[in-house]
Amino acid sequence: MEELVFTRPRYIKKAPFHYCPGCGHSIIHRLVAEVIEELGIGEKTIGVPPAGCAVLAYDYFDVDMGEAPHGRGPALATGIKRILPDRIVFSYQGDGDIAAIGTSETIHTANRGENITVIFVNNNCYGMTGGQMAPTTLLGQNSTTTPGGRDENRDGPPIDLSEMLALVRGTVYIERTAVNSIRNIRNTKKAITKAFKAQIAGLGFSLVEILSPCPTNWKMSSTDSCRWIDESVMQTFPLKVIKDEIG
Amino acid sequence: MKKTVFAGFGGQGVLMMGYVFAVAAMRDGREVTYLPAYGAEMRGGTANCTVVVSDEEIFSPVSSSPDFAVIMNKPSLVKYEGVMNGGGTIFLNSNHVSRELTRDDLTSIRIPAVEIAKELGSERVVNMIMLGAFAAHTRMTSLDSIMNGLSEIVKDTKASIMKLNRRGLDRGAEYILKGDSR
Amino acid sequence: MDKKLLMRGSQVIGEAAIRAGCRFYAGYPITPQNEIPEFMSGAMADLEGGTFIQAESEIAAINMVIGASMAGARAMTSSSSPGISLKQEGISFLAALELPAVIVNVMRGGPGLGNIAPSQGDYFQATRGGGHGDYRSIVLAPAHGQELADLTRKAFEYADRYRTPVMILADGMMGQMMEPVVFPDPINLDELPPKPWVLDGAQGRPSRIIKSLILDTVEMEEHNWKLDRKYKIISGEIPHAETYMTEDAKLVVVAYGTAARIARGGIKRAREMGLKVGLLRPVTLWPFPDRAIREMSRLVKDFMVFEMNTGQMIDDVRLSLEGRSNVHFYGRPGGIVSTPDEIGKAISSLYYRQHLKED
Amino acid sequence: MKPKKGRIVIDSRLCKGCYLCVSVCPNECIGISEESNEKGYHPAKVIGTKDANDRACTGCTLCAVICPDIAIEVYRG
Repeated sequence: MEELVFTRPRYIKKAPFHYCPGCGHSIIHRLVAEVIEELGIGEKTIGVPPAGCAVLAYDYFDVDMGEAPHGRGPALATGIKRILPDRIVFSYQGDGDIAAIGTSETIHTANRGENITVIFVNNNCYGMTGGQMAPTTLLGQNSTTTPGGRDENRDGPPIDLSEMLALVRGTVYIERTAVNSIRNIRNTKKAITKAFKAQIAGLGFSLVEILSPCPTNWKMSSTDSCRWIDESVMQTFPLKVIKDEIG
Repeated sequence: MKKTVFAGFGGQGVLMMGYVFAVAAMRDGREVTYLPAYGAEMRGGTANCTVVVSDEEIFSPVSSSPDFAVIMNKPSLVKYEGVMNGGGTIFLNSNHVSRELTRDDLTSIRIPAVEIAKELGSERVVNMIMLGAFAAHTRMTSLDSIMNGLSEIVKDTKASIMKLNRRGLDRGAEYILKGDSR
Repeated sequence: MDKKLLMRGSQVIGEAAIRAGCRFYAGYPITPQNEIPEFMSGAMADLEGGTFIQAESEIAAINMVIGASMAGARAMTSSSSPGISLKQEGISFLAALELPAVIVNVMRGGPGLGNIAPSQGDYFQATRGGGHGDYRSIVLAPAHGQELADLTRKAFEYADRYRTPVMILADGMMGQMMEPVVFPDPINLDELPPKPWVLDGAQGRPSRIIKSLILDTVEMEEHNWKLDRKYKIISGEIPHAETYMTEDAKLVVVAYGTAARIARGGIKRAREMGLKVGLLRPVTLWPFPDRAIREMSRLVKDFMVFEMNTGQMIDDVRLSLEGRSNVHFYGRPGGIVSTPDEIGKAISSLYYRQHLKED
Repeated sequence: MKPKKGRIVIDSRLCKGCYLCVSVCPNECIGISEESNEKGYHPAKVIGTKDANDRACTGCTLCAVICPDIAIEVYRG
């Protein structure tokens, strides 16, 4: 008997993704949806999408979704979670959302130890607005606002937000992963599972930073983008468990 | 309608005096407003509040030209003497304010409240002594009403402290009624 | 009904909110409204299912309120002028997302950091939406302690009924002053109508989305028209103004909030001088009680707008009157609270200047 | 041990032609279609068959795991 071993997860709607070819967002969407399905929390999960390319995440996730203004996802998620503490609440945020405009909300939500999970998608650029510099753009990396490459003196260095958050007492689990290879995708799913489990157990703030390709704004092919994450992005943002107090 | 300013430095129980008086007057069935100084006005250790008591609707709770002032220290006298309503009365804590008024259209009533408080064994009742004198002179409310107001505000206070407050009020009132203050 | 209490305005708002079923408060300290978060921190701690958060910013606070509202709670935040400017993005989102919430603005002097004295400089910001986009907020303007309690109750009712943000516009004096107040009985949260739109997990129902991004121009237009239809309904149902001695008035003062209570004093003095003067006090600033003013213009040819600013509500008075009557202005914009005498003088001076005594 | 037998179905309407699947298939079973789909991409297509041993799909799911568009379903057995 032939068996269906891979198909669209239950909590991703049938709609085709609007993302560019080779974009990591939809891989990450799928992984989050798979974890929600496997943990059996689809009927009590509320997601908070960001501004940016993933603003339309509510068109794909088949769970309750509530839009947040740019950068305010953690604050909004705090409001939801405090009213409904037995539900599972995650915010989905890009690098600009979490590490530039929403830095304050992120740090303070983490510091309060809000029992939510943050999916932090780091693609080293502002995707939706057309490839401007992000707080995580690499030194020397071209963007539409760093002609000639990001310059440390002019633009500052890329910010290690996840490492910063690890210093905050309210965080229990922070890991940086990537979706540029089969192995990294599998590890990312494990990390997301761990982060949601931490929330289910009521332990506190969990976050998975995911290095994700943006072939369009990087002006590379999909396969080159995946390679570039290995060769360049990981030099600045190494994959690792940054904090694990789950035990 | 009568406006009263209570003024002094922080810790003298100035705001409490006004608050207790306002609650007492409200329970007497009068219209009242109580407006404390707030924010930057409260920096530098000064404290003041304005209580308006009336039989009619009160339009403004602000202390423009008060009829009465209960003054606990010298800077407060400087601040309020000039703005008093003509014919107004200033109650002075004479242990802290020694100088005479500069306006001759105002009446001053001097109460050695710190001295009296020491006789009672606690300087904490200085404000109650002043309030007792104020109430006895103005007759805007009774000492009983003030005690009721006080017990409404400070709910969990020990009976001994309430007794001390009552003695403070009584001594302040006595001081006025015996006519020692002129 | 409870007995009469002497209570600070800020705390009156807090207590009234709790009694109106508010179970979520987030805010950031700013004078002159710090007593609201202080009060709410204690009150929520005493309540089962009550949440208080001292947010890291005004921006975070309003977004926490958005989240709590999405999750179905009666939610409130409060601030003062500069902080309200920071909340405007969130208020625009509340309007667009059609979420109920109550926002308290205890106004202070401005622009910029300004001062903390009573002022009415945020009238435009409040009644014109204040944030980006084509929306309105309901704006209620209490003028005394009892009304702080009553209008706070109303604010939560309107917010739920119309699924829209409601602002309570008070000022430093309203916030700090103590006045007698009798609170209405607490509502029973279980008796509120269900909210069939909340995000509480898609159990046994299709998943829901609450969003304001509408890229399709036709849909965006329809959404804006839909909001507009709602605003028209609100404009028909809730405008409210109070009048005082207007029956035979030749001059009517238009003032709201603290300015209105002072104006009453001025009018009383003018009446004692034999001048036929009355007051029209808008209680809802948006929707503006334009009909009440327009109807008055049949008998009254002179209106004097008194505001604690350089002239903002006067625009709405003029729009309401559509040129039918003369509109005059008296204002104090720096936090100086006029005395009733001062207003009485301004009234009588205008009265004689317009030759109203001679008729 | 008998090699596993698998089969994939690529939904050419969903495919945007990033070809990550092509890059990860261990048995070179996936190629690029000559025809373009309605979006204008040349979708990935299955070029291996069960019969051709050198290009046998084992149902390993690697292509599906990396596909950003969930355009691939995998059957095994």
